[in-house]
Amino acid sequence: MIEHLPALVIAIPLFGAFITPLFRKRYNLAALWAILISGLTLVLVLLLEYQVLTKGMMIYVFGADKPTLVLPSGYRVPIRIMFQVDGIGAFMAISAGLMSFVGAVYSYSHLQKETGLEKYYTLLLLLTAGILGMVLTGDLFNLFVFLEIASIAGSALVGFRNYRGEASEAGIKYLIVSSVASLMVLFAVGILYGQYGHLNLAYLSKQITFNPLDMIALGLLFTSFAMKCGSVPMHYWVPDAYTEVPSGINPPLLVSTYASLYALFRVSFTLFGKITIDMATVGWIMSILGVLTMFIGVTMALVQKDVKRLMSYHAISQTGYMLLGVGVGLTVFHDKQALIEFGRTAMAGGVFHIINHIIYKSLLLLTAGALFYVTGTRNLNEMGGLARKMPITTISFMVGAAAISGIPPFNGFASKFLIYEAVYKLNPLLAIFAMVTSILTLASFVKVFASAFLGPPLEKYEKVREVPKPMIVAMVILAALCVLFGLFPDFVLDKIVYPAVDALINFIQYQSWGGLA
Amino acid sequence: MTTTIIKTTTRLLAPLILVFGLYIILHGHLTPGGGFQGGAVVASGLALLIVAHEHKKVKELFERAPLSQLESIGALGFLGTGLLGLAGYTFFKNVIANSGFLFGGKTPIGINPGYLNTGGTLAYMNIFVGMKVLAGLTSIILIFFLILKEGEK
Amino acid sequence: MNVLTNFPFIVVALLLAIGFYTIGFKKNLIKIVIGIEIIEGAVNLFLVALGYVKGAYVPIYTLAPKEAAEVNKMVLPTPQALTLTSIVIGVAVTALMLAFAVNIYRHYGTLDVRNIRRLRG
Amino acid sequence: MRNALGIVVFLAFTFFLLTAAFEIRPFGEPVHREMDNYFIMHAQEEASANNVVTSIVFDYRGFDTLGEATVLFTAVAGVLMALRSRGVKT
Repeated sequence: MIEHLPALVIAIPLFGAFITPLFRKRYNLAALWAILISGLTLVLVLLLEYQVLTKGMMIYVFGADKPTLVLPSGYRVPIRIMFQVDGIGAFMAISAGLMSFVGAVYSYSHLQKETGLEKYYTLLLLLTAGILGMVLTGDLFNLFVFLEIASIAGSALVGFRNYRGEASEAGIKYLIVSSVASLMVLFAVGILYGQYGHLNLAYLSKQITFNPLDMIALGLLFTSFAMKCGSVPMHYWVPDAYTEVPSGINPPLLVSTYASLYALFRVSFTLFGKITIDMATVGWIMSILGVLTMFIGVTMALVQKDVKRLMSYHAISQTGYMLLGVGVGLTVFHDKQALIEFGRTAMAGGVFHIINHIIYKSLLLLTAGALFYVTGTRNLNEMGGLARKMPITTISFMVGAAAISGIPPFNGFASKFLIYEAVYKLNPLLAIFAMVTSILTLASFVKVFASAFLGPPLEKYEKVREVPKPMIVAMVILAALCVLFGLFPDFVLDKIVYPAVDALINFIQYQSWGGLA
Repeated sequence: MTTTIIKTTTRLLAPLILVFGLYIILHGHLTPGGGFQGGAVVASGLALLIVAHEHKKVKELFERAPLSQLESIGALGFLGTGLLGLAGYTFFKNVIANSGFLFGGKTPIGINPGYLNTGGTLAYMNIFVGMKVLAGLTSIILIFFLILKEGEK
Repeated sequence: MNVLTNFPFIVVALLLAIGFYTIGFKKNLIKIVIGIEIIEGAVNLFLVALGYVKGAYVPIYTLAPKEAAEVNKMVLPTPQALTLTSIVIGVAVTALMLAFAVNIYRHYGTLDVRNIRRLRG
Repeated sequence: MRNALGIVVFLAFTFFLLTAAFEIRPFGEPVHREMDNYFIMHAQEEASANNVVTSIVFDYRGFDTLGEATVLFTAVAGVLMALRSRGVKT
């Protein structure tokens, strides 16, 4: 059964999602079902990661006689869809499984007052399945299909509160951006198919040459995935979507954004590896984009009054760190010496920052949801003095805020430090920008903490009590992970981050797996 | 939209459209078409029925219709047919083809008149997907219709 | 140059340009949705056009003409399958966008994007 | 100002697309057809279907079709959720 793991990772959440509408008005049952299914998915994903780490890359060919039979007898090209799970794919899959579990647990009590919850949990599971499909697949058209699943489910969830006009507005904005992006992806896939007659990622990456059409395809894919992961200048949908979505969906929605970032890395390192290994320009573009993203995001965040909106702008700015870290690695991709010296470290920082950011930003957004749950407002000026009433939420928020500002010993520090160190060796200016951003982030979160939790207790919040248990459990899990990842960064780096980075760097290995000639 | 002309035309055309849709679904592995196309044809027939009747009557007709269940069953059936392949082969392996089971007949190689009892899992998947698509598209059309009528009131 | 031979691809490029113009410069939400539909149609046309082979037949063996069974006498089937998938996805996206548009119209009473921007800054 | 910038970007993009249309291989003369030939040759034997397109949709690329069916399922769930009558329990 273990060789069917990649297929089951997709099949289980889909099965759960197809069952969920049958619960109709029994919302609690639907919620428990979603928690069960997402928990099962998490277990399967962890097993998958274990398999990948111990046995190397996993191949799963859909519809073949054996899961690893890439080439049918006597044929020299792959013809079926296949999953090709390597270090970075499994790494992203863990984030997706973990966050959808946390989101389902949190939603159990966060949404007691709403209706239509069976659809909500259906979409939550579908979003998970979409992300998992995106990060595991080794076929370009399949990537497009799962990208669409993730973005449709995500935008439907953004518009969940249909009694608020803003929610529908944010939903349609997200849907327009993501459908334009995915149509451009499809167009690029069409160009590549027209040229080489294939859709398999590994096979195509061997065929690609330095001709104008391939460059156009690279441009289209790069732009659309950069658009989908919320990089400047197409970042404006991020704050709207993150603000309006129910807080329980924030963790999986964050992962779906970073699944696009994964696709961006996959495209620039693996699919176009033969081009980018000779051309530092792509790496420079990615790094500069990263610096701009982090700086613009943080400056926009400083002026926000709405607590979730402020955090969403920080999400944009943190995406910049990942782009910068991995971009530096891509810049020195052609230079073996520099790659070993600092490129690999920079990429490890960027990739490590993905999971760190997913954890602490989810934690922060969940605490914002908890604040909204008890106060009914997201405006910072109307809150105050909540620290005494909600001790666990307060501590969770402090952990998250410390982690995002890069204060030791939390996980944000570990990855940011790697990025500073490595980026400094490429170009000191970029590193200085990154540090300034970090300081501004700290300032902004001190403001939030002071206005929401400190100050005199307000009269209207006399009766406020700590949020229900499931929400606390979700927040405590994430806070514990923040601390653990911060205390033992070397363990995490060695076990899951460096394998992921090496999977990106050794694209030759990706190409030649499974007997592809 | 509920004039006599439309009502009479619908009465004549709707059964034909529905039967044609079912034909396309069933013969998906032999002729152009398949589950998606046939399901869309059936859904358009149902859409005609929806448009040609008054709001109240449509509500009566479709209130009880188990559209969401039908959709779930179609999706689960599709997934289940794919999972059959896990018994010895892989996900989405066509295990029923050439097995002698229903739809498991052998196809003669080359040009032939087409035999319905072939196709293996393809035929089953066509049926399940057809079910799913007709239920899904009909429920989309229905909810937009009901919203529209409520807006007019 | 090969304007005549590549005519379908040029049509695709122009349709894409029209779609992007509609999305970028029109202010009505329904028109923006139509723009996305145009892009969708253009991409589908592109995929189908990639599969065409001069003088070839439909890739279906039922009662096909004799010549169709010869080597390279059928059009490429993969792009047709991809187009089918992409059409269904397009329908799904449009339905959801229109549902959001209905909600927006209910709340703001307008579909003009200049008047519904409550989420700013 | 904003509009002018938009028009410049739009024209550049159109030029980009037209370049692609001119650069691509001639219409109707595919170069690489190994994968498609495999489907045409083996569909009757492996999938036992006369319709090659259906055999691709449900067999060779059946997993894509599962995704596609899921997209439709997602959209239906999303539409029904967005247009549900009451948002909050009273």
